[in-house]
Amino acid sequence: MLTKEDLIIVENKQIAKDTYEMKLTGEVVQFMTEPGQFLHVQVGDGWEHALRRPLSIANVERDNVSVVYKVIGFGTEWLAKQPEGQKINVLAPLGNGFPYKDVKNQHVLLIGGGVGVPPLYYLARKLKDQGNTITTVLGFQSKDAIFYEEKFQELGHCHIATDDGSYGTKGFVTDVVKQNAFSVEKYFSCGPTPMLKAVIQSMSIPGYISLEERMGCGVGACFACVCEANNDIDVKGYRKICQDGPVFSAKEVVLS
Amino acid sequence: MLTKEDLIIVENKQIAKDTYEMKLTGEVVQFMTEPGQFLHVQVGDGWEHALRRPLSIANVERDNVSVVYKVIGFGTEWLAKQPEGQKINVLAPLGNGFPYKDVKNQHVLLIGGGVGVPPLYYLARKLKDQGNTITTVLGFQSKDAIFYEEKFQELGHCHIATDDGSYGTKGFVTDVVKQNAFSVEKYFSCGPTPMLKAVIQSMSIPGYISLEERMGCGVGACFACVCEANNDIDVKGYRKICQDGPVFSAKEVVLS
Amino acid sequence: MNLSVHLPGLSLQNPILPASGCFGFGREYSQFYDLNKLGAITIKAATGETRFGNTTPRVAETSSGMLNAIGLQNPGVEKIISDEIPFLEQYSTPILANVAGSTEEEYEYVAKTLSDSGKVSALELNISCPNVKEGGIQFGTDPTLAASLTKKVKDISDVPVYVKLSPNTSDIKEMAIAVEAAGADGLSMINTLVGMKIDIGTGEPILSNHTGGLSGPAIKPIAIRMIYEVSQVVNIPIIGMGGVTCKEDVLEFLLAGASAVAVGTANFRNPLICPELIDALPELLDQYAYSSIEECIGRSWKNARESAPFSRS
Amino acid sequence: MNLSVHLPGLSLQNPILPASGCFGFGREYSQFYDLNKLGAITIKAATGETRFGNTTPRVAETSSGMLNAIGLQNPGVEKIISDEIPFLEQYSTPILANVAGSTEEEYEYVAKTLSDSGKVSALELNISCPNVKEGGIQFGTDPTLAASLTKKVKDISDVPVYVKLSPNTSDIKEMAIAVEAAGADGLSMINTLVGMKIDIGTGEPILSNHTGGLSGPAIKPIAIRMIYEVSQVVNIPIIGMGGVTCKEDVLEFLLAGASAVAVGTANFRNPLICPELIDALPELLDQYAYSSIEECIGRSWKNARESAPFSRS
Ligand SMILES: Cc1cc2nc3c(=O)[nH]c(=O)nc-3n(C[C@H](O)[C@H](O)[C@H](O)COP(=O)(O)OP(=O)(O)OC[C@H]3O[C@@H](n4cnc5c(N)ncnc54)[C@H](O)[C@@H]3O)c2cc1C
Ligand SMILES: Cc1cc2nc3c(=O)[nH]c(=O)nc-3n(C[C@H](O)[C@H](O)[C@H](O)COP(=O)(O)OP(=O)(O)OC[C@H]3O[C@@H](n4cnc5c(N)ncnc54)[C@H](O)[C@@H]3O)c2cc1C
Ligand SMILES: Cc1cc2nc3c(=O)[nH]c(=O)nc-3n(C[C@H](O)[C@H](O)[C@H](O)COP(=O)(O)O)c2cc1C
Ligand SMILES: Cc1cc2nc3c(=O)[nH]c(=O)nc-3n(C[C@H](O)[C@H](O)[C@H](O)COP(=O)(O)O)c2cc1C
Ligand code: FES
Ligand code: FES
Repeated sequence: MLTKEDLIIVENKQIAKDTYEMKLTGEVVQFMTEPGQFLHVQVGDGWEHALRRPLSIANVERDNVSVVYKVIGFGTEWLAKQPEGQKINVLAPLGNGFPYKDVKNQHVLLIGGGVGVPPLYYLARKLKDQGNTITTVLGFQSKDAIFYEEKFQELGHCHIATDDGSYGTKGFVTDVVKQNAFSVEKYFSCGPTPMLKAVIQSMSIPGYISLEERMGCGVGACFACVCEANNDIDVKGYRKICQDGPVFSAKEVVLS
Repeated sequence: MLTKEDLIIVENKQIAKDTYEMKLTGEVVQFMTEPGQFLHVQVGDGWEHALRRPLSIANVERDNVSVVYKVIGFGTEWLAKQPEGQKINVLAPLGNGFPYKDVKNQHVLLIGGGVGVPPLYYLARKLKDQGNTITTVLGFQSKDAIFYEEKFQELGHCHIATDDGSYGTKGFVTDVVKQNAFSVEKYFSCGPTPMLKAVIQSMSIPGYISLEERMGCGVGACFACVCEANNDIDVKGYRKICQDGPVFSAKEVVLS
Repeated sequence: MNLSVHLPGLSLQNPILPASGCFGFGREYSQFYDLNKLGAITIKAATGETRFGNTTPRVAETSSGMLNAIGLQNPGVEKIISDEIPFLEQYSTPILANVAGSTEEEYEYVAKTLSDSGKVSALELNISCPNVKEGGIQFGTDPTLAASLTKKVKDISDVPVYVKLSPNTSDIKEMAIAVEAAGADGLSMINTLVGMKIDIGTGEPILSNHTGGLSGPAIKPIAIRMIYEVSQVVNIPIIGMGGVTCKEDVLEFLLAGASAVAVGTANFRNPLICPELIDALPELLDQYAYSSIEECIGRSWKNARESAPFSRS
Repeated sequence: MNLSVHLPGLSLQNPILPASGCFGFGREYSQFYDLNKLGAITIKAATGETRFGNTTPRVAETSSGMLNAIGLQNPGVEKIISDEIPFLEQYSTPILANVAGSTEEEYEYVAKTLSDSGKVSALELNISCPNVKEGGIQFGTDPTLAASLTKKVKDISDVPVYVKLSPNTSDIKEMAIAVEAAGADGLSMINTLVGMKIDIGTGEPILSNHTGGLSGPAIKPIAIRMIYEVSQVVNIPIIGMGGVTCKEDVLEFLLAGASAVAVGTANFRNPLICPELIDALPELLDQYAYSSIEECIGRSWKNARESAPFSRS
């Protein structure tokens, strides 16, 4: 089902500071059933920008897939400028998503930071459909960077932390987690590596994390995007984030 | 008056096989008074295509400059795709044009081949304004490549030659010139180098030719676009086509 | 149109193959198309033992190119033979196995193990990897070392040996002549040029290895020049690579003097690039009035031999 | 923000200068802006006698770059001093004069004539031109020849001498160390990489010289890597160049280890690039919390000296 396809932009709008939501439509969208999977997006014309950009699936509704991206450099700037109707070439769906299928009627915690938030939304919807109770903790730099708060509210409790205290709890997502002592059975997390490290340390229940790394191929062929595997459970020594991940059990990998 | 400016596309349409006419408007157009001068046109986004493309001024009417270009490679293909309203960055006006100012009330011959035809049109208009009688001989590969015939007809006699005989005289512009023994006092020519060579050989009256060469800077700084000077008249040894030309007296340069 | 090319050990139905390190061991891209389409498959470098490679980040983007510092991560030659190559045996496509090492002994061991396995059609001696501290590039910039290594590997290998040359040298002709004299059956060129990108935010190199190998269209003019020079001074065939992204590039490499053309970085952007190039070649050759691949090879200098600035003598 | 940089013979009000061969002798670009804006001006290579250079075509476009094979066309050192430099004397901008030749004697003659003229602030010894049959690149790939030439030119020159290094070498550190030991006051790097482009229509190289020098953004990663390596093993300043097109590039070159930054190819696309970069620098430095040019120089390795893979010892 790995496909290379020109998707068509249905909507592309700013939803927070430097942050855009793009809705795309095309044949391959029907196969985007796994939250945590990603699209590998071609940016620019010609070959000046040779590498694709990985972006997580934030939601799927009917024939539309949403991605939420923060403008960082050339590729995301270029994306932000593309008009409705424009074609965007993607490889999709890539990687292995969050293992949500067996999670039913539980209380789960979703912990997201910045542009790690998007994949958790699609996950939250899937988990909700399976009768789970959902609590979400989202961290942003400041109030103007916040997005998707209401969307998460609709699915359960949503706590917000901001680095500067301009909204919600001042501090990190882990501060919120500590203060609230949620009685949850499982957690799912996505965000910057320092956040993931702190999350893993602070949690004693089973959890799944989604990792980021600079990528070449996005499909497992180039060995660009590896991370260290936990040697206690596996001697293979590494995982490819694009192919074996981006989602891993918190115990499976060692963050550096 | 050398300017770098974003001109705006007013019109961009196909006028013959692989051949387009683009009208552009902007401040610098008012300084484009010399037929034979050219624009150095930036193509593509980003830096994948680092060099500008030289295109001759084909006409100036009010605030609009026209260029006529044949689709050859990336740059001209890109130009052909640009929509009305799009900005095109140019350096202009570059080079020295045809010395027409002192040509008054004479009978002059214009000889053009392929995309060497465009600059002759603006020249023809200027010469006509000064009371000259104009005869034009234009060479094209075949009937479907012909453009601007009526426009030249409006200014005087216009003879057409096609390589394959699909229109007008079968053969080269020099064949037309030989067959007609025009009684002219001066000639102006632009076209592929082999044509220019044949033209120079067949003419005994004073003439001016416009040359082409691959360019870097377009302004005389890089020495990319030189041609050999006729050593009988100058020991400097070379001319820069972008800066000293592209128009030269037929006696001034040696074509290779 | 007959696209076949016959090289030592490699009977190619067409001149297109993926370049080493850009195609894993074939599994991933087999999800996109039938690998039987390819002229051959070059697999990721094998070393004697498992290697974990460099720490990440391992790639960075540059203008019309990319840097990589994978550092020869691979499961080791034995696991490659037991776990990876069997997957490729379902295809009839010849396998070109990339051989790396830190010492002559390691190269010899890897080469012998691969050759003895009977599962690969030819070896590609990687003496040009810029991303490892030992081996790799030293062998690739010293003609004497390169020749000695080539000879040793030839001695223990039953399959033909292609030597993959480094462009990070002032005279690649000298290297080519040295390894030809030492018995190389063919050449692969070019590997990546050593480059760096600095993150102006952190002030430090993006790659954790600091430097990495530059590949992609940016290096194509260098590859074409080197193949043009080398093909005129050796009598062994060249597998050309470096920045191929379109059918015109393939023809340019053939005209320069390559007998087959490998595609690296472009796979990442377009996983279907190899079959697309193969499908496009017949019409392209036709358009330029070539009736076989053979006819194109080295045409740029065969036409104008007298004026060629390089010659063996 | 103080943008000034003080290098041997060159007191620069800002670190931006055009690169040799891409700015003629200044006249053309003076039509676009006041040359007093520039940190310095590097003029086109001078040789002993008038040179006509190579036949055309002399340039070709490549991905994110271009090839040139001008072949050192210039009116000769005497005419340059009598006809070209006087134009530049109306500006207070220091002149860096690029010196070329086929023989040691020619280099010495040109250097002495320029130095004696009293009209140039420093010399840039071009031992790296890939586009001429004699001189140029041989001196640039052999450390012994390069050192000997540097010494001779130093002996007869009253102004500081910068040596312009070629990237077409396997170990540019060795070259840099050799010319430093021979007395060079500074380095310029990098010159162009040798490349080629073939016209698939005619089947022949586009440049009439066949090969040409590759410049532009394509080569930037190589330039950055070489400056990063060399700046750690020499104690003389580096004028960095190779593919600069934007203010971020300027900062990247400084961080890599350059003390000033020259702009070549980008002038052709944007004649106003130099003043635009100069105007943009203060805000950029501010944004990244640098308070002077000095602070940026070599920051990429000064931060992390211990882990730097290259060091003199
Ligand atoms: C599996 C995965 C999912 C992601 N999902 C999202 C998402 O949903 N929303 C979002 O905003 N961002 C996401 N990212 C990060 C996103 O890929 C980068 O922000 C983006 O590639 C930056 O591209 P650029 O051209 O704007 O920046 P540039 O800095 O110009 O990019 C240059 C190169 O570096 C790479 N790069 C730069 N930053 C990163 C990064 N943080 N991670 C990986 N590669 C990087 C680019 O892909 C490109 O190859 C994800 C990353 C991964 C690995
Ligand atoms: C002074 C002058 C005036 C010109 N006027 C016209 C005109 O009015 N109409 C028109 O159709 N063409 C004109 N040309 C030719 C035109 O510049 C080329 O056809 C055009 O540059 C091709 O660009 P491309 O990107 O489509 O082709 P590509 O082959 O992709 O171009 C690659 C590089 O080669 C250069 N190049 C390729 N062919 C030529 C050529 N014949 N002359 C110069 N450079 C070339 C390009 O500028 C570019 O740098 C003129 C050339 C010159 C020198
Ligand atoms: C991510 C990556 C990994 C590579 N690994 C290897 C390798 O293991 N062995 C090898 O000989 N070359 C390796 N190469 C070099 C390529 O095989 C090829 O020579 C080079 O990339 C130039 O071709 P390209 O521009 O088409 O990518 C690698 C290149 C890349 C980009
Ligand atoms: C057209 C052209 C002519 C050049 N002429 C010279 C020269 O005469 N002397 C010299 O030392 N370098 C010369 N160079 C090299 C440049 O000075 C510079 O080192 C190189 O182009 C890399 O910088 P860039 O990528 O910014 O162009 C020339 C480069 C170009 C493109
Ligand atoms: S990006 Fe190539 S293996 Fe993950
Ligand atoms: S194009 Fe640079 S001198 Fe003419």
